[in-house]
Parts: sequence; structure tokens; C-alpha cells
Amino acid sequence: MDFTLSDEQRLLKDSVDRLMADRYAFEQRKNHVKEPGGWSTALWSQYAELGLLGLPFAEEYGGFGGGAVEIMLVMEAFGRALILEPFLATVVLGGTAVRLGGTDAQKSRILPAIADGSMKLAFAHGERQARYDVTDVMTTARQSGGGWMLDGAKSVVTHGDCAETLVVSARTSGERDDADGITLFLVDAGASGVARRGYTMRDEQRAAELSLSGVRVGQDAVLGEVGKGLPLVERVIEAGIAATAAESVGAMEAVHAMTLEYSRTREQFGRTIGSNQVVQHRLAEMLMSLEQGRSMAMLAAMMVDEPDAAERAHNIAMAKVGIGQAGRFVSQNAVQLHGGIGMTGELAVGHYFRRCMVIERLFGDTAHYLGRLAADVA
Amino acid sequence: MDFTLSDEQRLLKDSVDRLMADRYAFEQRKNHVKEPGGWSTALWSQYAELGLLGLPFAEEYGGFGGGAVEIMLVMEAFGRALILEPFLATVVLGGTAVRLGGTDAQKSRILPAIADGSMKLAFAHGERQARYDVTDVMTTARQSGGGWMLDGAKSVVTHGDCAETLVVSARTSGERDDADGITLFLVDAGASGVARRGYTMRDEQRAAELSLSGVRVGQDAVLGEVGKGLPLVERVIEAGIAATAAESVGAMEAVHAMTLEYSRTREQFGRTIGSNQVVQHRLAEMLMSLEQGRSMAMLAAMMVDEPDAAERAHNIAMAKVGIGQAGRFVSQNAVQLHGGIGMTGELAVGHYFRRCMVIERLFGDTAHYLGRLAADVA
Amino acid sequence: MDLRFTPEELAFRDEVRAFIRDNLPAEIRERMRLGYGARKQDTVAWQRILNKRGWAALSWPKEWGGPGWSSVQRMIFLEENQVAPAPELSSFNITMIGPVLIQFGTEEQKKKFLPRAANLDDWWCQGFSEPGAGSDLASLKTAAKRDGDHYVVNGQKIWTSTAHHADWCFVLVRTNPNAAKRQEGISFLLVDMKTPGITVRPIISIDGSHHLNEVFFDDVRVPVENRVYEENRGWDVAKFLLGNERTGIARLGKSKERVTASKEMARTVRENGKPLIEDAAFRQRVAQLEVDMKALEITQYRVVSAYDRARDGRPDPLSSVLKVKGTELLQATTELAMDVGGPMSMPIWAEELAALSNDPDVGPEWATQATGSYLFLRAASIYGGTNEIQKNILTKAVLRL
Amino acid sequence: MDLRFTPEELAFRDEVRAFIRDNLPAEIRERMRLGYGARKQDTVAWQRILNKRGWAALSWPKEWGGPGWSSVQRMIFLEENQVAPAPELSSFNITMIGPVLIQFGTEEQKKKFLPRAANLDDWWCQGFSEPGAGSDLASLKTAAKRDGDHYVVNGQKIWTSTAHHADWCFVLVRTNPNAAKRQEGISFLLVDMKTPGITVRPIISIDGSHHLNEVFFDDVRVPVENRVYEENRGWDVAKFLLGNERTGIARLGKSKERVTASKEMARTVRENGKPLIEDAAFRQRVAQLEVDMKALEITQYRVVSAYDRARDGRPDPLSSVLKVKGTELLQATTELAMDVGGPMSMPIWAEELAALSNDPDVGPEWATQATGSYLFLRAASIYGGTNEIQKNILTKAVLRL
Repeated sequence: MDFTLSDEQRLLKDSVDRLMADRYAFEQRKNHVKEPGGWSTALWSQYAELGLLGLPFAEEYGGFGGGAVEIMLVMEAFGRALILEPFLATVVLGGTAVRLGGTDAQKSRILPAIADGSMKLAFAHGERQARYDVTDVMTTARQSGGGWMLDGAKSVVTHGDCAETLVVSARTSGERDDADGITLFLVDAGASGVARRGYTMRDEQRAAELSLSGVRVGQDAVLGEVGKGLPLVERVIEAGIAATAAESVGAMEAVHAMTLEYSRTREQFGRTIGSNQVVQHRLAEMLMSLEQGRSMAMLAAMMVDEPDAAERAHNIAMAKVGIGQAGRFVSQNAVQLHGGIGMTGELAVGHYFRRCMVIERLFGDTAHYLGRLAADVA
Repeated sequence: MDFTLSDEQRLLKDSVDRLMADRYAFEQRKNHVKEPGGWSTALWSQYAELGLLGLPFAEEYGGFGGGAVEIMLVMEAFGRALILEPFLATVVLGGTAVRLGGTDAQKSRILPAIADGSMKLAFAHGERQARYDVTDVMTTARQSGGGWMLDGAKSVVTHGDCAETLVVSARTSGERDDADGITLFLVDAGASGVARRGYTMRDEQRAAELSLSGVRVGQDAVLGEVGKGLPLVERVIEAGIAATAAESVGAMEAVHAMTLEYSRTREQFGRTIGSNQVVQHRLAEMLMSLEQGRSMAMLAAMMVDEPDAAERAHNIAMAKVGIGQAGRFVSQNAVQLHGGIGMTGELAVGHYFRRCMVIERLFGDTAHYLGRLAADVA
Repeated sequence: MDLRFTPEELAFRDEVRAFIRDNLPAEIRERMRLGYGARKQDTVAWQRILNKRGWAALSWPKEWGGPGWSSVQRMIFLEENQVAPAPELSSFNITMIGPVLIQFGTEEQKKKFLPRAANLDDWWCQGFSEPGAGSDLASLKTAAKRDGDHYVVNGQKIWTSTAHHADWCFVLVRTNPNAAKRQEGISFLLVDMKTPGITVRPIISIDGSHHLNEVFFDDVRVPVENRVYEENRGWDVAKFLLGNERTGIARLGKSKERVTASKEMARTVRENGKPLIEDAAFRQRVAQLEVDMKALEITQYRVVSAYDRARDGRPDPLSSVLKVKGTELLQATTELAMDVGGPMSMPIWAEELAALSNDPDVGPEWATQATGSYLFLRAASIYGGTNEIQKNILTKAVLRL
Repeated sequence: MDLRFTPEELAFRDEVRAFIRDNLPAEIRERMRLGYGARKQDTVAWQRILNKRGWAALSWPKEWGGPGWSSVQRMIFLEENQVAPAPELSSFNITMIGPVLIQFGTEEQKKKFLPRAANLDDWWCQGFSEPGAGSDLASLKTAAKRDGDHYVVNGQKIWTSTAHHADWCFVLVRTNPNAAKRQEGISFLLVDMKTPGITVRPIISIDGSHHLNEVFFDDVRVPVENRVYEENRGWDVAKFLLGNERTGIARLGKSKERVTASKEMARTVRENGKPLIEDAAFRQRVAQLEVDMKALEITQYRVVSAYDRARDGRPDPLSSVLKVKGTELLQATTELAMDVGGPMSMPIWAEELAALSNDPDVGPEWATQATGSYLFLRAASIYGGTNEIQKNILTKAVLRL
């Protein structure tokens, strides 16, 4: 057991923190939101230059061979800064799908392009009727003329509006809810038959509704094994949970710090609100939730590469529940302790609150994963 | 809608409060506990003289024709004083069974005897294997020689050790868990084949394990309709829930008041603990729980005579959940705010805490009734 | 003692229910059923319909157009109106400025303002809070200097909800900066929002809605006849207004409506391959909320029925319980509705719904609106005295610690 | 960074597990599995077995019989010992007086007391708390007057757990009543419980157990050589003792054991006609507890591993998190076990089990014992600084408010 960071890891952390400090102050962020895509293309290039976009990929694919801990450190920093760029969608979700499921050819084609910032990915798995049910895939892919034809729709695809390449799950056999028969495809976002509607989420991040009608792809578009895509989908989701857990920790750190600071300066009835014992204990309870949440984010990072699938899924479900509850408690109370001003878009606190709210509902919410754990009880 | 008490009701309340003030101070109670039966026979006579033991019965049976509100007022006072006598078992549980299920002959034989204090009853329904399942009755009654023969065992029968007459549920047909086939019998505690083991509960009240082997009773021992006893059992339990809800309110009132008083006088770090805002807010939250609980006890009292069985059961289940949660919150925090001294038997607070704990588990616990309500959700 | 409604009260409830059913415009009801907040025109239209029926000025004496209801009847009306769901009456007009004028206003002020307030011909807003003041109202700084038969008002108000809709604003101003106690030297003015020197700047809430405003007063001239009650005695008026009847403070009907809507929607979405409504944990959560709502309902009955009996002016301290528990339920039930929508609750469809487009369609409106009201009602435990302040009130008023 | 145990740590855990399995007397294990607290003879027997193996003085240096474990190894041992379940080591002997003597004691004191403390030849108790002092330790009044080569001690201690078992007691006394600060003028004495003038009066806890005592000192003569560290510097010793290693403060193993036992028992009882273990709400409750235990487990890893690295004496403020969350879990998990028993958890069988009788038999022991530990552990959020005090500590030490 060892919680120390290697020199490389400390170096990575410092460089990302420095970039965020220089370019992602809350006032600067307001300008990033206003950019056409809703995020900063300039920073995207900076991430590429820093090597962040290739972080988890092997050197041979232009990456840095980083692991779950490196992703955790970066996502924590991103969480503190509330970044808007499609790092999760491209590097974590899409990147994991290709890294774990791709052929050498696919990896050579895509991973270097992610790493140098020239290609963005999105993970198009969720469907509107499915809510959080991971096997509820009704989008179909049928063999046609040596390739495949995809029909269906995907919903709330994170950063699905800007991605050049979509990782799309489709049913190649079986019925709705069947674990078997799901296959992942690499789909060019510009392909004919692909339509997208981009929009803003409650946390100011972008997402898209996606429709596929008669979209043709070749055999080389199949990612992983035909009909056996579910385990790969689960690995991608687990990577996403681990990454957003760390992001949530960063957000909790930041919002706790600013609430603490606010309680030191804000005066009411002739004294700082932080001199109220009730406020002090609330901040102490928020701190405890933050630390318990941090522990869970560490657990997720440690488990994301665990070979035993059941063990991995169970522990990551625990982390998801713990992070969801911690993020909700900390961010709701941050708003409460700020009072009216916390309810406006003018302070950062309301933005952290909404990011924690969205993260709790990415890949399934707390109740969904607690239900899974309840089913596991033995 | 009207929350005012009638003059008679106010008179009743005052007289019981006065008796409790005179005879049931905490130090006096310590002596009542030490009496052979674990409660005060002298006070039992006093209850009879005051007419409390006949309160819910019709005048023709030596009663006072009181209703659910009168019982609520008395039980609140009893809860404040933490009385030990078998009022719940005899007047509320046994009394309701005979009052609602009995023939004129049975009522004439039993109710006046309850009213004048010469007969105590116990409701022997629960069985060890049943936990909280009301239809899980394995005690059997078979026709034999013009009468019935009972075999089986009953568990944690409140004040089952001192009752002269036992109201016993037995299966006259059907299988374990069947709603049909349950019949109530009036059994003389002295009858051959009846064995009892009395003991003390965590709240210092008495209960008994009961075994019945070849116990013979006549046809006139059948209470209500053969095989159709379940609705009567449910009425008895509902009356018990309403009564103990009011008792719990009395206990919460008392324990909240003494915790408030303690917080005024107890000094630590040179100031009263009640000057800590965290203690103040905890006491305020306890007060809110107490008032919400009081509302639920009123609901139970109003509903106990509701003719629509489903409506009655649903509302009383809600009251049971609300009271259970309120009693737990208030009494647990009363102990916490008292600190070490609250953990000892020397102060009353620990006794109220344990009474609330037992009440939460009488007739089924909070989880059990919340589960019922969840099943009702539509 | 009897918790049940009397036959008369039941008949009244049916009458109200029927009137709302028959008279609430379908388009308004549908928007609100989907979880949208009432627009200005919705509130105006509905309040005028109610006023025509004589039901708008629900707490006012008959002579000023009140229906002469008991507070139990008012409670019944408010809940039926919320459950419908229908737009709520303008509380600024009905429960704030109306009673204030009836209690403190001159005959002229009553004649001039009350009928228009009841009919929402004038939309009123409240100019109390100031930057840095928050729950500490008495620290207000906005100054009014006497100049002939006018006051000249300078200063800033904040959290002024619907100021951008308002025709009139009742404002607390400091007319004597040298008063011994902060509460003294405050006056209560009625300000025409069209007066030169008033600037309204929007504050966008975290749900994206424009509800709150900053209001700036720059040499705003207010006729002296628009002062309510004596000069420098405005705090008495404010105390009356804030301590005034708090029936409906729990907004229980709104919570009930959210639970009903959540259960309806839960039949249309799934969890683990079954309709969400069949999910055990979801049912437990709903059951717990229904228990808490039932307890609050009866506590509210107790407070409200006591209110008619002992009208000693000062509000029942238990109304702090209604505020705390009521807002906890508002937040829990709006969170429930949002959770039913799941991932579909996270997008903001607003622009998408407005725009004509051949792009893929958008998810259910009720889901995105559910999140809107969840976010908006995070303020419920803040406004009207934070829940922490309410517990301070209970500590002083009831526990006497 | 790696949360997983190293192969060495895993091997160590297996070694500990195997040793406990092979050496813990069956009768003791069975009693504890049923939820009984360890009796004196159980604790003595087990600690001597461990001491023979060299594992009793787990935090002491090798020269004084310690195993020379890392704090991670200590954590592993403590959890395995709790999960077994086995009696816990005497904390008074091992984590309190031992480290104190090693840090502050004279050579003679070490030689005289340490080996006997490790082997539980002397049973130690702690004489700190006094009536009216509670968490405010420094307000202690018990006085020690110097008389030649003795101190004469007069006063009263309270909450002295296991004083009725104890051979020795380490006591905080006031040797200088005129000291400027309350913390000054306090000395730390070792008192032989057989000394004349000591009266031990039992305090019965709400679980019916005799664990706590009042201890009265009436002209009790204590040799000066039994003073630890300098006169009037006893507060430094007390601070060291209280701030001393808090590995195991979370008592996570105990919570885990309670959840495991609850699940086992839940297979044997029913809810709504099914085994309780199949009840959805019960499973949700267990799942939530397992989540909270996992989070605390990792937080504990973080604190403990940091402990070895930065040994700057002062305890990690995070240990307050371990105390609060750990005791919340102790209380939640013992409540779970009690709830599994349902009605059978409410009786007190003790006398019934002792008495021979032909009366109907009694319910399962585990149920009544589950309630015993639930009641007893209501104190967990009180002793060692109430959880409210812990939050004050976090406020000062971490939030710096």
C-alpha cells in the first residue's frame, strides 16, 4: 500500500495545475463557454502540446503510456477548473474503446490523431428509451454488401456534436436487453445518414442527440468482436466513472475551498457567517464527505484495470455511489451556505453544483448503482 | 377540522397528569420496577378508580364510552411517565379484541372485569418464526369433543406473564401465511397445558414466552368468527399502534424537555452546552421531529375507527413509520446531548430511549411498515 | 378534536376543485403539468379569473373584495390551486401589500391600490433585500431624503423577484440615518416602477431563468403620500408583513403535485428492464416522501386551525417548522422528478424546442423542466429566512435558549 | 501510488488470520460470534496467547517486546482480530500506558510495568474523567498533596471503565491548584488499585452491563516514584497519550463483523414471507453500509500509511474523520444487527439463560446480544471526545475557522 506520487506524476500534476491557473480562471472560463463549440479550441491544442490527449496511450501510438493514476490527477485538476473541452469523451471514453477494443490498424489510425488533437471522439451508446439500462440497445446494424448498415438513435451523447469519429453501439443480433448481440462500430460523423443535434447541458457542457438512418460502414469499422461488444462497453463506462469520480473530487475541493473562504469574509448580523458553529460543522461535514469521496475516486482508479470483471464492476459501482452522494452533499451545501448569491450564475459555486449534479447522472445515477450493489449482496 | 379538546377530555387529561405527577416521578418509578410483577398493583387500582381501565368500553359494560382521542390523551400521559403497568396489553389490545370481536356474553364477562381491575388480558399473537409477519400463525386449534384443542407457542407477548386471560390466535384451517383460517380464542392463563416464561424487556416492561400443548377450550372461547380472525387481529394491532404512537409522543415530549433543561444547566469549557449553536439546532430539529410525530399520533387516533379497512391500514402504517423515525431521532439525540450520563440507568433519559426503541419494534418495525407503504404506491 | 374536514369543508374543496377544473385555461394547465413555471401572462390571466369569482384576495376582508374565508378554507384553496397545477396568486399583491395597506394604509391608498392589486392590474414587487444584507434585513442602506412633498431615494436592492414585470414596488428605505437602533429610522414607500431613475438589472438563476433582479435607485422622487404608516416606523410595517399569515408557507400542494407527476412519469421510463414505478427502491423513496408529506399536512392543519382561534398577531413559532419541513420536501420532491427523467433531465432543450429543425428530435419536456424546478427550488431553503435562520428562530422563540 | 496490499502485506494478513484461526479458543470465539462482549478472563487468555507469539505489544519497540510492525501491519492485525471475532487487546495497557512509559517513564518504571502490561499480568485502567468535566478534561479537580516521598490523593473520577477489574490505574491529578493555566499544575500518577482509600462504585450502562465505574480517592498514598515525567507536567503526558497513534480508532473490523453477522442471521429470519436477506430494502441498507465501510477503509489506509511517513508527533486531523465516520458505522451496523432480530431482539434473556427451567425456551441469543451492543455503542459517539467535539477539532485544525 502506497499513496505517494512518483516524480513524473508530480510533474504532470504541477504542469496541468499551472495551465489551469493561467488559462482557466473562472472569468476566463466565461469566454471559453462563449466560443462557437462551447469550449476552447486553443486549450485543446495546449492539452495536445502537454501530451494530455495521448496520456493513456502507448508510446507507439504517440502516447505517454500513462495509467489510471495519471488520468485521475489530470481529471482532478480539470474538475477544479470546470473545464469544458471534450477530454472525457475523446481521450477517456473513445480512447478506452479504441485502446482496449481496436485492431493495430484501428489504433494506428485513431490514437495518434487523438494524441495530436486532430481527431475527437464521442461514445454513442445510450438510447432514450434505455434510461440507464446498459443492455437496452435498439439501434441495429445489419450486414449489407460486405459491410454494415446502421439504423437507430442515440441520446445525450457527451460532446457528440463536435466529434469527428463516433463509437456507436448497435445490435447485430438478439433482442432488446440481451447481453449478447451488441457490437461497437467506428462511424465517421460526416457519413451520410448521420444527423446530429448539439445542445448545452445543465452544466454548460455540450452533448448531442444522434440519429442514424441507413448509415453504411465497412468491416474495418467493427471495434472488437461482433456481437460481443458488451464487455467493451462496460470497460469504457468503468473508465468514464473512474475519470469523472476524480473530476468530481476536484470540483468538491474547489467548491469546499471557496465556501470556506466565503464563510470567512461574508458578514451577517455583524459577524462572519463562518463564526456560526452550525456553519463550521457543516463545513467539517462537507470536508469529511470530500475525503470519503476522494478515497472512492482512488478506489475507482485502482480498480479500472482490475482483471476480474465482477470484482472490478462491484468496486467501481461502490465508488460511483460514494462519489455521487459526496458530490451532492458537498455541492448542495456549498450553495446553501452561499445563500442567494450561490443561486446565480455569477459565482462559480452554482457551476460546480451543476457539474456535480450531471456527473452523478453520467453512466447511471446513485440509485441505479446502489440497486446493483443491493443485487450483489450475499 | 378541529383540534380543541372537550371539557371532559381536558378533565381526563388533567386527572391523569395529576396522578402521574403524584405517583410516577422517576424516583418513585424505580420502586414500581422493583415490585414482584415489575409494575405497581397499587397504581393499577388507582387506574381502575379513575375509570381508566374501562375508558374505551360502553357504559353497559362498566365503561366510559371513551374513543381514540381519550386513549391518546391517556397514553401520552403514560408515555411522559414511562408507566410499567399492563394498560396497553389489557385495555388497548385485549380490550379491543373483546370489544370488537366478542359476543354480548363474552363482553359482559370480561369488559367489566377489566374495568374494575380484577382481570388482566394479553394479546398472544406473535410467534417466534413469524418475526413481523402477521399471517405467519403456526399455532393450531383443532375441533375436539365439542370444543377446541390448542397447540403451539407464542413469543414476546407483552405482559403475557401477569394476564389471567390470554387472547390467542391459532390456525383452524389453511397453511402458514394464509390470510384465512386464523381464529382468536379466549384462553384462561391457568388452563392445563399453558406454560409461561415471564421476563423483562430492554425497556423494563414485562413480556412472556408462551407454550400451549393440548390446551382445551370450549366453543364459547372463540372470539369472533372461526377462520376469519385476521381482520380482528389487524384491528387490535392498529389500536396498539395508535396507542403506542401517543405513548411515544409523551416519551418524546419528556425526553426533549429534560434534554433542553440539561443543556441549560450543564456547563462545559466554561459555558452551558445549550449555548452551542449546534446543540441549539439539534434541539430544534428534535422539536420538529416531535411535532411531526405528534401529528402522526393524531392521524393514528383519527384513523383507528375509520371504516374503510384499506384506508385505515394505509394511514396507520404511515403513522407507524413517522412515529418510529421521530422517536428514534429524538431519543438517540437526547442520549447524545446528555453525553456519558445519558448512557447510564441513573437518569430517565436512557429509559425513555429504550422505551422508544421497543415501541418502534412493537407490531412491526419502521422498515416493515415502510415496505407495506412501498407496496401500496400507485 | 377531529382531523377530518367537516362536510362543509369537503363541499368547499369540491367547489374549488370543480371551479379550477372548469376555468383554468387548458394551455396553462398543460404547460404547468410539464413543469414549466407560470409566465407573467399566465399568472395575470388566472388571477383575474379568480378575482372575477371573488377568490383572488383570499385573505382580505370582504369590504376589500376578500371571499371571507377561514384560514382552513384558504389552505384548501391554496393546495387545490397548486395540485391542479395552476399558477399561484401573486403573493406580493395578495399576502404582502394588500394586508399591509388594509392594516396601515390611508383610505386613499386603499382605494387607489387594493382593487388593482386584487385584479393584478398592478404587478407588485418587494424591495427589501440589499447587497450584503441577506437575512439581516435591518442593515439596509437605501436612503430617502425628504425634499418638499417628495422623498428622493438613492440606493440598491437585490433579489427583487419579478421586478422586471412590476408596475409598483414596496420599498424599505432609511429616512433617519442617525436613529439609535438600526430598526428605527426606516420608512415604507410605494414606488411607481416607471419613475425616472430606476434601473432594473436581471440576475440569472442557476436554472437559467430570469426571476431575480437588482434594482438601482438614482435620485428617484417618490411623493410623500406614497409613504405607508408614519415616517421612520417602516420597520413595524415590515415586521407585520413578514409575520403576516403564513398559511401555504409549506407549499405542500406543490410537493404533492411533484410526487404525483413523478409517479406518472415513472410509468413511462425504465430501470433494470422494468418500468421505474415497479422498482423497489423508487417505491420506498416515494413511500417515505408520502409519509413526510402526510405528517406535514397534519402539522399544517394544526398551525392553520390554531391561527383562526388565537389571532394574537404574532405568528405561531410552529410556522418555522412548516417552512423548514416544507422546503425540505419541495427540494426532495423536485429532486425525485428530476431523477425519474434520468439522463434526459440533464439537457437544456429550451432553444431546441423554439427552433424549427430537421435535426433529431429532443427528449421529453417534463424531464428538462423537472431539473429546472429542482435547480430553482434550491433557493427554497434560502429565501424567506434560510432554514438555518428558522432554527435560530425556534431556538429563541420556542426553546428560549 | 497503489491502494492494494503488497504481496508481503497479503502474506502477513494470511499469517495473522491463520494464527487467530488456530489459536483463538473455540469457546471464546463462539461467545463473541453470538455478540457477547469479551469477559475479563477471555481478554486475559487471548492477550497472553498473542503475547507469547510476540504480537500483544503491537505498537511498542522491539526492545520492549513489540513485534516491530508498520502501522499498516498493525491495522491489518487489528482488523483481522476484530473480524475473527476475537477479544481486543487491552487498549489501556497497549496503546495508552505502554507508549506513555516508553516515552516518559524511568528505566525502573519501564522494567517494572511494561512486561506485565504486555502480558496483562497487570490490568490497567484510566483515571482521567471527573464528574462535571466530560470532554473538558483540563477542568479536573482531584488533588494530590506532596507528603514526604508520597502524594496524598483525594477526589473522584468517573466513567472509569473496567476499574473493577483493574490492578493499576493511571491518574491525572492536580498537584498545583494555583497554576496560571488550568493545563499547568497537573501530574500523571500510577496508582495501585489495592492501595487503601480507593473505593470503586459501579455504573450500570443502558445495556445493563457493568463496564463503567466511579472511583473515589480518600487520602490515597502514592509513592513519588510512581509519578510519570515531571511534577506539574502531567498535561504533556496526557496530550501525548490522547494524541498517540489512533490506528484502529475507526474500529472498522467490528463494523464489518456486525454486517457479516447480520447477513448470516438475515438468512434465518423472515420478512413478508421471504428470508429477510431477500428483502429489497434490507439489501439496499446493507449495500449502503458496505459502500460507507469501503470508503472509510480507504480513508483509513490513507491516514495510516501517512502516519508512518510523517511522524511529526501530532495526529493527522483526518483521524477525526475516522473517529466520526467509524463510530457512525459502529452505531449503524449494530442497529442493523438488532433490526434483523426484530421482536426477538427486545427481551433480556440473561437470567433466563442462567436459570434451569422447564418453562418455554427463549429466543436466539444473538438477537438479545445484538441489542446489547447497539445500546452499549450509543456511547461510541460520546467517548474519546464526542463527535460534536471532533467537528470542533476539524474546524480549528483543518478549516482554521
